[in-house]
Amino acid sequence: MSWNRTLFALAVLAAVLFPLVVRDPYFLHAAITVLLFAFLASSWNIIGGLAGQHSFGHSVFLGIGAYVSTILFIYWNVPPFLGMIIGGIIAAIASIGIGYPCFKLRGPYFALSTLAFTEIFRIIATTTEQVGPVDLKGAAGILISFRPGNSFVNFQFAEKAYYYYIILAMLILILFIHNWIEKSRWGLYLAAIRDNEDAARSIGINARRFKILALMISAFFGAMAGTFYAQFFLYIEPILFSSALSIEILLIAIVGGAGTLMGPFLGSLILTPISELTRTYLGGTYAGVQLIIYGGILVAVMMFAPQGIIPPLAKRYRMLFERRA
Amino acid sequence: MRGEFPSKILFLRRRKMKTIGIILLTFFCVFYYGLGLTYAQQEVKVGVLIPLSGGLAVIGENLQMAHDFAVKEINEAGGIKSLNGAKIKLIYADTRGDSKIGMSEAERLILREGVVAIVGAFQSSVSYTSTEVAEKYQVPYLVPNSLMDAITERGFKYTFRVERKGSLWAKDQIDFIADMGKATGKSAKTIGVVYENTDMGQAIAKGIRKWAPEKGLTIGLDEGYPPKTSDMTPVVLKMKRANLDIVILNSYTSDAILLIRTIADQRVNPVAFLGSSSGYSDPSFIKEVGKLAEYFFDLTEWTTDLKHSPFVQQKNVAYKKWNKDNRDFNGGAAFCYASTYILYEALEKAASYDPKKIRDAFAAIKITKGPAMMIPWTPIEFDAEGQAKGARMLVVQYRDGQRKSVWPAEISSTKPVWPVPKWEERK
Amino acid sequence: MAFFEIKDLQKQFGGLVAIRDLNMSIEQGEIVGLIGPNGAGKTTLFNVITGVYGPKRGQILFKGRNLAGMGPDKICQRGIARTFQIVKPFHTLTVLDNTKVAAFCRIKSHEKATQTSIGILHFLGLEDKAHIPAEHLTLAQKKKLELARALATQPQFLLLDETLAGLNATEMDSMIETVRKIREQKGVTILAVEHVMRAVMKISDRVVVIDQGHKIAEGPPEEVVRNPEVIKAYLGEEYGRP
Amino acid sequence: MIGFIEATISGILMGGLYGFIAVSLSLIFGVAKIVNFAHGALFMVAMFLVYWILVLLKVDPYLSSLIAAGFLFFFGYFFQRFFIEPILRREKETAPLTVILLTSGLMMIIENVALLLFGADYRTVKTGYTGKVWEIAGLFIAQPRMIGFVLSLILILLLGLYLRKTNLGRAIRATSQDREAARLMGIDDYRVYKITFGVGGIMLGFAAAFLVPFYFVHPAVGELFVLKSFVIVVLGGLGSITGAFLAGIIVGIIESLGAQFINSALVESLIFIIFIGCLVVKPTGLLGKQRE
Repeated sequence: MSWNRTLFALAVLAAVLFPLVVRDPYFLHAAITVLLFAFLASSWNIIGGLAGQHSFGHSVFLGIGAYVSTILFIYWNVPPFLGMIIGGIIAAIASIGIGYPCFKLRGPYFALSTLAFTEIFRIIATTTEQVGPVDLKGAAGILISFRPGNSFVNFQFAEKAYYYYIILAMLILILFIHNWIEKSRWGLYLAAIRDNEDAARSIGINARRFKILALMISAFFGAMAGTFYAQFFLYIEPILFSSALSIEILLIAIVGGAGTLMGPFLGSLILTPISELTRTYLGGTYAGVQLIIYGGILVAVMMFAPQGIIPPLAKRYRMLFERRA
Repeated sequence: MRGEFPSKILFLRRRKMKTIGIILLTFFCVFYYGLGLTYAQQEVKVGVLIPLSGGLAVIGENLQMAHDFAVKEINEAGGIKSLNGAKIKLIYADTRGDSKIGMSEAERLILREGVVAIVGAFQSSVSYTSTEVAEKYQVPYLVPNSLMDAITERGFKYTFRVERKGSLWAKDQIDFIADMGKATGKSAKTIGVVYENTDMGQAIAKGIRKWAPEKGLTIGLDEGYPPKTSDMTPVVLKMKRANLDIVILNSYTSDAILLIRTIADQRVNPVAFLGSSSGYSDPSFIKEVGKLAEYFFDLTEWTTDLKHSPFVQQKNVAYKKWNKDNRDFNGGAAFCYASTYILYEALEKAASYDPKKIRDAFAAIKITKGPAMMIPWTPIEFDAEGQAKGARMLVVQYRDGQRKSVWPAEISSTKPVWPVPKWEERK
Repeated sequence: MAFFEIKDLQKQFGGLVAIRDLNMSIEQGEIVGLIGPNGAGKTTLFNVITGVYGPKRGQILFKGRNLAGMGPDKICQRGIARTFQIVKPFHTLTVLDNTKVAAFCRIKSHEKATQTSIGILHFLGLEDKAHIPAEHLTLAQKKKLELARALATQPQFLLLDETLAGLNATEMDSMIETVRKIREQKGVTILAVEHVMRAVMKISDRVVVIDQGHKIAEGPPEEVVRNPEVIKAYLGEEYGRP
Repeated sequence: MIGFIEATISGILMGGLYGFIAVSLSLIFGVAKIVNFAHGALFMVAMFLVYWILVLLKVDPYLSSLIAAGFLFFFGYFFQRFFIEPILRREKETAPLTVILLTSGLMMIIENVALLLFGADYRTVKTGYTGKVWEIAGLFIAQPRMIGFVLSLILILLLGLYLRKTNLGRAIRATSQDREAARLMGIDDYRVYKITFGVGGIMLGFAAAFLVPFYFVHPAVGELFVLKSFVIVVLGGLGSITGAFLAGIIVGIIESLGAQFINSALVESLIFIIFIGCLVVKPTGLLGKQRE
């Protein structure tokens, strides 16, 4: 146990030191993207991994978070950190509305229904240009004008290091929450539901309630990521709701190892740079090559390590990675 | 801080500095000649953001060719004189048509590649965001063809746009319709706007809603259809039922092809169809729909048969000879070509690798001659917002598969056919 | 008032009637065997009793309370537990956790739940398997785990769905032994669907025979097997396997 | 009124083709419980095949549809054999997600390989009947659409017959209803899956050929139909051929009328809303049978 703790501590330490060692903003930018997607995948992991409900609709929460905090910030100068919480709460409420019908369904039906939800949100975001005083700008998307300097009130920083540490903190937070849930009583409930819902209900577990609870938490953090995204890229658009993004998120978690604590992080560490680098070095000349590579990895993992790349590692570092201690 | 140092240390420092200075000076003297040489080979790195993969790859590649052609010409003509003939080197970055990627790529160009200026990024949404990055790092950003008004309405110091603002495109379309009415006596009452529901389409539609009433035109149909629509018949039938005098269309290539074919199938016969560039100016559009495009009007920034400048024909011929699948310039490409020359003029003027100086050169530029004159207005200069003054759009009509300029009359080659013949009457 | 009672129960799937005007009642502490040919509706009946499906009409009275329309979790909390014919362990969880998560049905604290679980595993002779993932168990062990999980919810009424099917002779005998012990030591009332006649005769005080969702006979095992109705229903099906 | 009729007719015509495109998806989904995200990519492959045969060999699409169908049979067969079957064999109860991600990975690969090979140009063909229309009482019906619709209808009836009358067809239906039982009856379920995928491929091949004459060909063309196909499959009921066809027509009509009387941008979402509603209210779809 302690061995794994130290390992974890070392990893965190390395992450904390990274910006001090690597001064190049481009790498820092890449690192932030990696952490952001690790965080997103980790938030998906709570519903998708712990509860085993493979949602294809996570981008909906990302989108809600981004739009809510941004609109609050632009029109009423609400500090994005506050907007982040509000967005999270709204996303959590929305997730009840999504979860209620979708959780009636299982397997492919569940996947497809959540997919349909992302499409609906995307279309609505694209078509609505004006809501009361708020101009959603339709497909054009909303740009948050850049305010110079480093300000936590505006959640805008000239130095990327700030963003880096914020998202790092968020990631560590969600990892602790994941771990706590997993060890808690209802973590065990979720695992039971994941393994066999009928059996779970037959021993008195109210599956629907716990699934929705998990989805709400998942949605809350997904929305937080949305706010971070908005403040980092200073631009949001309906694409945020796209099913493609949902799939990308779930891909990272699955490739890393759904349900495992560090899976999403590892997945992001592998996949995010690949898509970044291949785009940078192949993108121009060989259109689409990066997607071929991406698809290749996906196929390989599904065929040879469908549980993701963590479980094989898990044999060695049990306590840190294992699904259940 | 300095003041706190004991004078002794300060003194030492001073001396140290002096010695270093002397050493440097000698080095400089010794290698001056050598330096001079290396200087001559030096390059001016300029970043180009365009979509090279994804749905817009076709358009992207087309623009890329235009840039390459201009740079080839400039470098063969001895590069930038004011920088001892430094050559322009374009570094392409693929935006995949994604505004997020556009931003990170812009950042990469500036920080990794160390470009002194950026040109791009075709799609408004991408230009909109990547200009933000350039502004942040204070690198001049020249936008040849993106129409979203906001791009030059954010008080940016480093963004310059050659293209006409999107909302004014619609104004030009409306003016054209009104003028044709006067000229032919066949004036239109109700117009319809059918557009792909993306930033560009929505911008055009917004403009039409704004300007149509001023010319006494009523909007009979205002229909945005979703991207990736698999069947255009529903939209076309709606168009047909609204029996409009003028149909204004805005689509990317795939939709444009489907739309025209369906319109022909359904025998929709208004006085005229008027496109809004993009899909309707894409070479593969005319290649694929062929005869169906005949008599189709299209708003465009440019065409090969403009009369205002000799460069138009002569450069297009040269370009056609040069590029592999001997293509003509289309509007987008021509603007990219001209923009490369505007960039060149700015670099000459700035006589420096410093982005800030180059930015000032852009702001002060006033071009009245040279290949930049491909652009159908003079002089080329930018207002305080960085928007090109005097920018305006033209209208072409497809005639025997050629895009013939028909409006404004003074610089156009051809008399328009208005109203266009009914589908039934075409052979 | 009967401990458990079913009153003219009806269940349909689309067109076909799975259970037709079924009536039966069970006294506290009984072990009742429920038999019938394939597709007689035994498992369906279980699923209706445990709330997997709502009945079309009729009542399911448990200690005078009507369970019809309740969800499986509610019914379990009321004190009815079940096993599944096709075993459904939580395969990624250890045997202990499988039992523990069931124990949470009544006990909220981790420690107590663990103790109870270990007790139950011991009772069923699974204690040495406690820390291995359920997916690594043999079928016999999985069947026992089904029992363990059901018992962990501390039921008063236990429904066993073909707990003996697929076991070899020795495994079967030990399982029969276990079922008896459950009644003796824990005072749990049991309704057991069984296919294996021999087993049914051994464990049950009373046997209910259903065919095409309808009760055709009821009574002590040895009488029932001589009942012509039953024989007719079973015609073609050979007696006591294995 | 005339507009209403017009819209309905065009909706039916295009909807029929949507349905026909979805049929193979429905078969595979219904029989093997496989969610095939590469559906659109396979469709694209078939379209390019037809396109090149026409361009290079000057063979009419309706003729080359036979070739496309044959090719897609083997494509589907080996697609199942080499990519999906290993997963089905490995996992006791098939995890839908694994297959979904696998197929979407394959989709990425196929589409972008096509992009490398053929470039991003939009290609169209010119046949004797492209742009030809029949005029009936002031209504214009594009000939290739009508032909496509009729042929699809015929093929669907044939497929129905095949599934009812032939042994293999019966085996397919048996497997789709109860895999275990079918296995007990001595049916090699994996072979059935491969065949099913192949048969699906045949239908897809035909569908592609029927679309080419009035559509465009592009590496990403499949994406226009994938989601819609899933909606149709679920609305129609898993594995229900006629169901898929009807659902296709319904979707077509919704699209067409929706565009007429609401707004085409919102209709898209309307379809998805109906989709979710249907899933929740009657997961078995229009003609799907409820099972225990």
